[in-house]
Amino acid sequence: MDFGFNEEQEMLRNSARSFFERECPTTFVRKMLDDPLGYSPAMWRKIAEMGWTGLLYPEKYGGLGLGMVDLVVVLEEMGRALLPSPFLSTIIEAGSAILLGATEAQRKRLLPQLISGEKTAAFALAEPNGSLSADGIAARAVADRRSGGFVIDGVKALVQGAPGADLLVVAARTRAKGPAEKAVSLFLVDAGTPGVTVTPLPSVDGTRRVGEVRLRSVKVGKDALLGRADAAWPVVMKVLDRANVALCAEQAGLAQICLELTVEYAKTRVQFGKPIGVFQAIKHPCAEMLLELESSKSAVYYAAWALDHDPKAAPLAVAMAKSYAGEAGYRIAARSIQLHGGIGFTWEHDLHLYFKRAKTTELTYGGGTHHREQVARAIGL
Amino acid sequence: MDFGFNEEQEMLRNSARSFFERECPTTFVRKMLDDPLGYSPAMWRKIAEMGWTGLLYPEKYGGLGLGMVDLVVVLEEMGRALLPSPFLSTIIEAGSAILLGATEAQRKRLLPQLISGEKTAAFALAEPNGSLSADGIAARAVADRRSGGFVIDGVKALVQGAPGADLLVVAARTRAKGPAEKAVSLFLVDAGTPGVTVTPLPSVDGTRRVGEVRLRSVKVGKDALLGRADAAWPVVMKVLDRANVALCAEQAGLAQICLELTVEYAKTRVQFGKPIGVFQAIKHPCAEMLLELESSKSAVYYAAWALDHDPKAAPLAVAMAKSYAGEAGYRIAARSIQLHGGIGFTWEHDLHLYFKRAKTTELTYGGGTHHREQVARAIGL
Amino acid sequence: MDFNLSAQEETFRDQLRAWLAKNLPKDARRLARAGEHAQEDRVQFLKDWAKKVYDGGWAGVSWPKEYGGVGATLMEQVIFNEEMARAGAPEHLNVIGLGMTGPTIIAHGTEGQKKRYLAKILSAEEIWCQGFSEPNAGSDLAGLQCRAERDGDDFIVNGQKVWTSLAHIAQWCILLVRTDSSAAKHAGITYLLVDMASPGITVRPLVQITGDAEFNEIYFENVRVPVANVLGGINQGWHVAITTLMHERGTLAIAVQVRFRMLLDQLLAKAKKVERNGRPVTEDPIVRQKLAQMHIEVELLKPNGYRSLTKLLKGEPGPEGSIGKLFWSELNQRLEELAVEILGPSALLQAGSKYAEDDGFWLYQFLRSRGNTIEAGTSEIQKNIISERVLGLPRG
Amino acid sequence: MDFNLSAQEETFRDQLRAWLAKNLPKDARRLARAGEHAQEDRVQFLKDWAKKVYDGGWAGVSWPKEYGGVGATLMEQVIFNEEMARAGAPEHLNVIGLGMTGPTIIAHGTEGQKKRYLAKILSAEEIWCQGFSEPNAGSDLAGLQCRAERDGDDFIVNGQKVWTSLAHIAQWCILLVRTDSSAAKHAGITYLLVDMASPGITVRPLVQITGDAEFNEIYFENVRVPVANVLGGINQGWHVAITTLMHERGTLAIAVQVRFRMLLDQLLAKAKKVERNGRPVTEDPIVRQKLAQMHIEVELLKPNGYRSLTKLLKGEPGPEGSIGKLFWSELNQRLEELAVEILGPSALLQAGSKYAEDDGFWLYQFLRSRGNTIEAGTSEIQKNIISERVLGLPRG
Repeated sequence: MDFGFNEEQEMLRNSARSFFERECPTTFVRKMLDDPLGYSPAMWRKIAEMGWTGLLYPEKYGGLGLGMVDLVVVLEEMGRALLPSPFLSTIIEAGSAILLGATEAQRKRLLPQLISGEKTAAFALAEPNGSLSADGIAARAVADRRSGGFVIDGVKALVQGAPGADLLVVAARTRAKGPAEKAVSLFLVDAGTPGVTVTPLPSVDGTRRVGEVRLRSVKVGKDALLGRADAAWPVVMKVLDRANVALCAEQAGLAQICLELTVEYAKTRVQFGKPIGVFQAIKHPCAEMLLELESSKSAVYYAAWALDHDPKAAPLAVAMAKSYAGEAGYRIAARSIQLHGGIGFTWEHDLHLYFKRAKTTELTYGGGTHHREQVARAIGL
Repeated sequence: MDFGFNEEQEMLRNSARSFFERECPTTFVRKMLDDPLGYSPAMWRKIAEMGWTGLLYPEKYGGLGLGMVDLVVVLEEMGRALLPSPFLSTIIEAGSAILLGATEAQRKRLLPQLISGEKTAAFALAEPNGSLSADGIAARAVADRRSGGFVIDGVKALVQGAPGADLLVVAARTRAKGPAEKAVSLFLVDAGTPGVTVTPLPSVDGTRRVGEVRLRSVKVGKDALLGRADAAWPVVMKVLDRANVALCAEQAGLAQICLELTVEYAKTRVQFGKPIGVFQAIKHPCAEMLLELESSKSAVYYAAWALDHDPKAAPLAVAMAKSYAGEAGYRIAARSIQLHGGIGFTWEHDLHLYFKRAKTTELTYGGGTHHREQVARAIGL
Repeated sequence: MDFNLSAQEETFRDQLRAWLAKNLPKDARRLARAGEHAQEDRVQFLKDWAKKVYDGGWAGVSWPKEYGGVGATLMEQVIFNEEMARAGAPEHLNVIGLGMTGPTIIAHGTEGQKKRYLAKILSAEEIWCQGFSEPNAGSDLAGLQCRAERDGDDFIVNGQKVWTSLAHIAQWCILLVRTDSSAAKHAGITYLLVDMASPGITVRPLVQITGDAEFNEIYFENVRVPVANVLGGINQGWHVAITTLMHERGTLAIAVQVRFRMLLDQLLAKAKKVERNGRPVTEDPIVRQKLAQMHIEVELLKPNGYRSLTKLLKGEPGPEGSIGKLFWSELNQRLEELAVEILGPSALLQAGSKYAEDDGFWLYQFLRSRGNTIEAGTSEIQKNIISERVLGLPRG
Repeated sequence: MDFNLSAQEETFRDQLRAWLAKNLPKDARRLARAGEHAQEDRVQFLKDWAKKVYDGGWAGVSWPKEYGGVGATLMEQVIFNEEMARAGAPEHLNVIGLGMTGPTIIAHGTEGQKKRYLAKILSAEEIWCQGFSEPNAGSDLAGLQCRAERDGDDFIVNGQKVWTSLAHIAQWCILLVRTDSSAAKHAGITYLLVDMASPGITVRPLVQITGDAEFNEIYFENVRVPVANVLGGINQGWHVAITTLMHERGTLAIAVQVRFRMLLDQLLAKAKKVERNGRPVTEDPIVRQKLAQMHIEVELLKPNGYRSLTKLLKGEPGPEGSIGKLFWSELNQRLEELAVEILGPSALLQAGSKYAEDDGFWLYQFLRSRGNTIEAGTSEIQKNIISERVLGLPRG
């Protein structure tokens, strides 16, 4: 047994930390808030050059062939830096869908494009009803006898990274009858295909953009079907597991910097003739925040390890991590504002950026209640 | 509008406070823990002489004709004193059942006996299934054609004040079909009737005794039927409302003394060269306890007032009070132990007595979750 | 104990309701909302409305008649606040004048000051702002450094204040300054009434987490304030300021309950329309528990407030107001968090975005509520006050 | 990062399991439970069991071989603790000797002391108790007043200690005394190894909320302790005591997770049999949420403990142990409260009462758990330690 990161992983953390400190200070993040795309394509290319986009992917697709545990290290730093980027949508979601569900030919064609930063992608799953179950997929794809391809109709809402994405991986029902879990397929749809409309949905967290994707009689070819027909739901579940672990890892990194900023402020801010850090009203919440932060990390590391090494245990581990770290990260960000007092409530101070991203992360792909119910099921209740 | 107690009520509080300080110090309460009956009949007579047993009852039955708001004042003091007595079972429960459900002849016969302290009584409602709804009543009473009376069979568990009670008010199904709410009757059963067995159930709270009541082919006369047949459930609900308000009022009094003891201890206990009350780790919980205590009182006073003056609003007000004050009182008692440190965890210190009664009160006649669901229904959810 | 209105109180309420039915503009809620339209139009609307209330004879319910008030009971003042909130009437623009300056002048002002300032507060002719907090004197308010030096019949003020709402539209400011730096911290403070048109005052808006600029920083550079504008005596300012703070936490907090009641009703109505997994979210036992708990706490604000009011009726508001402030500010955060939880991720979409819930209303409330436990004394400070001044625990 | 056992660790575990299958008495759990039968029989059983473990070569897994230990890794020590708990093996009777005295002697003892005491701790030939807390030195441990005066080659000890578990059966006591009252609070303390058979020692049991007497008070009246029994140097006791406390909060806490896992499994199994309103209570979404949350937190204890263990593997246990202590003690209170909530009022019936749940087991756990956040350093003290010694916030 070994519960620490190895030397390579520590080096990875150091290089990510210094890269983002240099390339992505909060002044840069704030600039991106007003950017129509929401991130810098130039920086995205640099990130790809660092190799992080390919960490998770086999070498034959241009990746490094490492695992989620390694990636968690980088993701924590991305959360800490509030990085605006298509990493979640392109690399974690769309990329994983392709890796886990596509044919070898599709993988060979598409993964190198995503890993190299040449193309960005989004995973168009959830719909306006907000459901995360297969029943919730109302979009449908009908086989087009003439072309041998498909015609897709539907609306996807709150799609991560949709604005500006080149490629959309779209979930749609391909069988009208039978259990929904055996009736969903994934399709590769170029964002420029006629009938596809992407509308940005401005959200409180400006560091990660979401959008609506409308598909109106969108005609795609036979090769747009990702992997086998009707068999995509298990792939979707695995993609969501990865996305949730990625979100939690970012959340842990974000929570860590919130706590660090708070401790630092408490050491220097003087009231009543003393640094406020001497007061138990400040001290004790900080101790509780550390407890929750450390527990969040434990949950995330175990979930990432399970994704790599114990697939059967993974869904439960992910549900545990998301419910715990999702909520804890939000609480830590909220308490950081409280402990900063008035200054923490200003636009000028960075805390509100962490706070807004933390709440968004908590609710993305299921909040605490949803995931605790998954835990209850998994433990046989 | 007026949100304070009037002068008479303040006098009532003062006289109750000094009576219990004199007659019921915790040394006396501890003695009663080892007493087989659990309370002192001599003191019970004194309480009756003070008039408190009759506060709630019309003068024609030997009472004072006052209301729940007046009684709350005395109940808070009883909780503060951890009074071991049959007040809840005899006066609040059985007495109210008779007042609200019996025929005038029954009232005239029985209420003076209870109010004077001559007889004690218990309200045998709940059964081993723990249900608080009419469906949960499995005990049944069958009309006995020969005698014109009834034969009762059933088991009642956790009956307040059953050990030692002279009279039992027993809820039983009198119709096999139809909605349970229209099939329950109450019966007046002498505890000495053949077939009745009362077994004490020693509980963590030794200051209020509960017992099991078994009825095996218990034959009672026609006049044992309390009021009208099949019509008792609405009476039961009202009795429970009164019982819950009484429990909450006691809980508020109990919580108040816990907070007072804690504040007093914090002023005198010295650690690190200072009274521990200077530390925010002590101060801030005390402030939160006060907030919860004051809110508990608000909830209890309003519920008591509603029982007296606004019967339609009463069930919601009672559910609010029980869920809030029940839980808050327990939390306050638990935090008092924590803030006392080691000494608060000893048998020698009185805090554990409050703690045990507070938890018992919280769970008696429905805990917080049960009553919040009643609130949800009452507000149209 | 009587939770019903007395006959006199009922008459008062009915007359007010009748007046409101006739005089409250139909689109008041929209016109009063921040961000909806030009700031100046909104301010003008609120000024006009305040004037209308004054002319109608409803301003300053519990203030003495001789200074323009109604001269009614404090209980009627509370009924007034409740009814105004319930009717959806806009908050009085002069919230600081009404809730803080006025009561403090009534308690500590000279006859001349009462005559000069009180009526114009009620008519909203003169809007007030509050210059108490400083960048380095937040929770430690008495540590303030903004200083005033005597120069003949004037004080000359230099320094900075922060978190002053309404400063950009106010004519007057209640200002705490240090007039004796050699004295103990609490002993060298003076309470000034400052004309915001005085040369040397600069107001800079302060944008907060919501993106709005509700608050301001004020800079004072050699600002002359006549000694006659001292309220309650030179170097007596701390004692006077306590009156202001108690009123802020006590009287003002009472109207708050109605607003939360209305907000919760809005959430309950909204929740009934939300579906999750094809069923109304209000059928979910977990959501039911949480909404029921909210209902309980929102309802308890009322008897809680009333019960401390009973003490208020006997004189000055005391430190008990801190209990109410602590309760409602923490409660509002939980309420807004629950709204976001029930509505789901779409509650995080901004006003103007497709799928945004009630056009970002809940998002705004959620963000704004984070300030509640900081402004007007943080929760930590309230707990200090409650434990020291109500419970009598020793100071650190 | 690898949450699986290595090959060596697996071998160690399998060998231990095989040994336990052969050697653990079938009725160990019953025999070890307090209150079930005569105190002496229980102690004898636990002594015999400890001796059996020692003779089997399993005692002191991570202790050096030359002092009677196994000389294995700390990780194997953890596996040992886990497996013993999982098998339902009784806790080692010499819990203080093993968890506190031993590691402290290994860190600070002379060679002679190591040879004299360590093996007999492992074999449970000599049981230890801990004399740290005093009536007026609880959270403020360094404020202790029990004093020792030098008299030739002895110290003469006078004073009182409290909360000493096992004092009534212990042969030895680790005792903190004040040897220099003129020195600063932390500087005048000495750490003594005291023979409990010394004349002048009186032990008085201390009954707690559960009705059991787990703890004792000890009175010292002119008790002679040889200077040779000083551990770590005269007036160096505070530094030595820190080692003991860190071990108490660090190493000991790791075994705790398995016990909570087993307790939660017991609750889950029990809950499945409970009906409310005619339906299994585990179908209630509210109960499901709460049980799931418990599962999560109990599971997190493990990687949390392991991750601080990673630091432990690199040397002495640090203040991080306070995080684990804070977590499990608060968690256990919530767990027991949940058990009582799920089981309902019958959970409050005493052992022996009809309808009592599992014969009062949950009631006992519920009451006992209140002590968890007080003993071995209150939660408040743990938060001080975490904020000051882990996060580096300034002392008050």
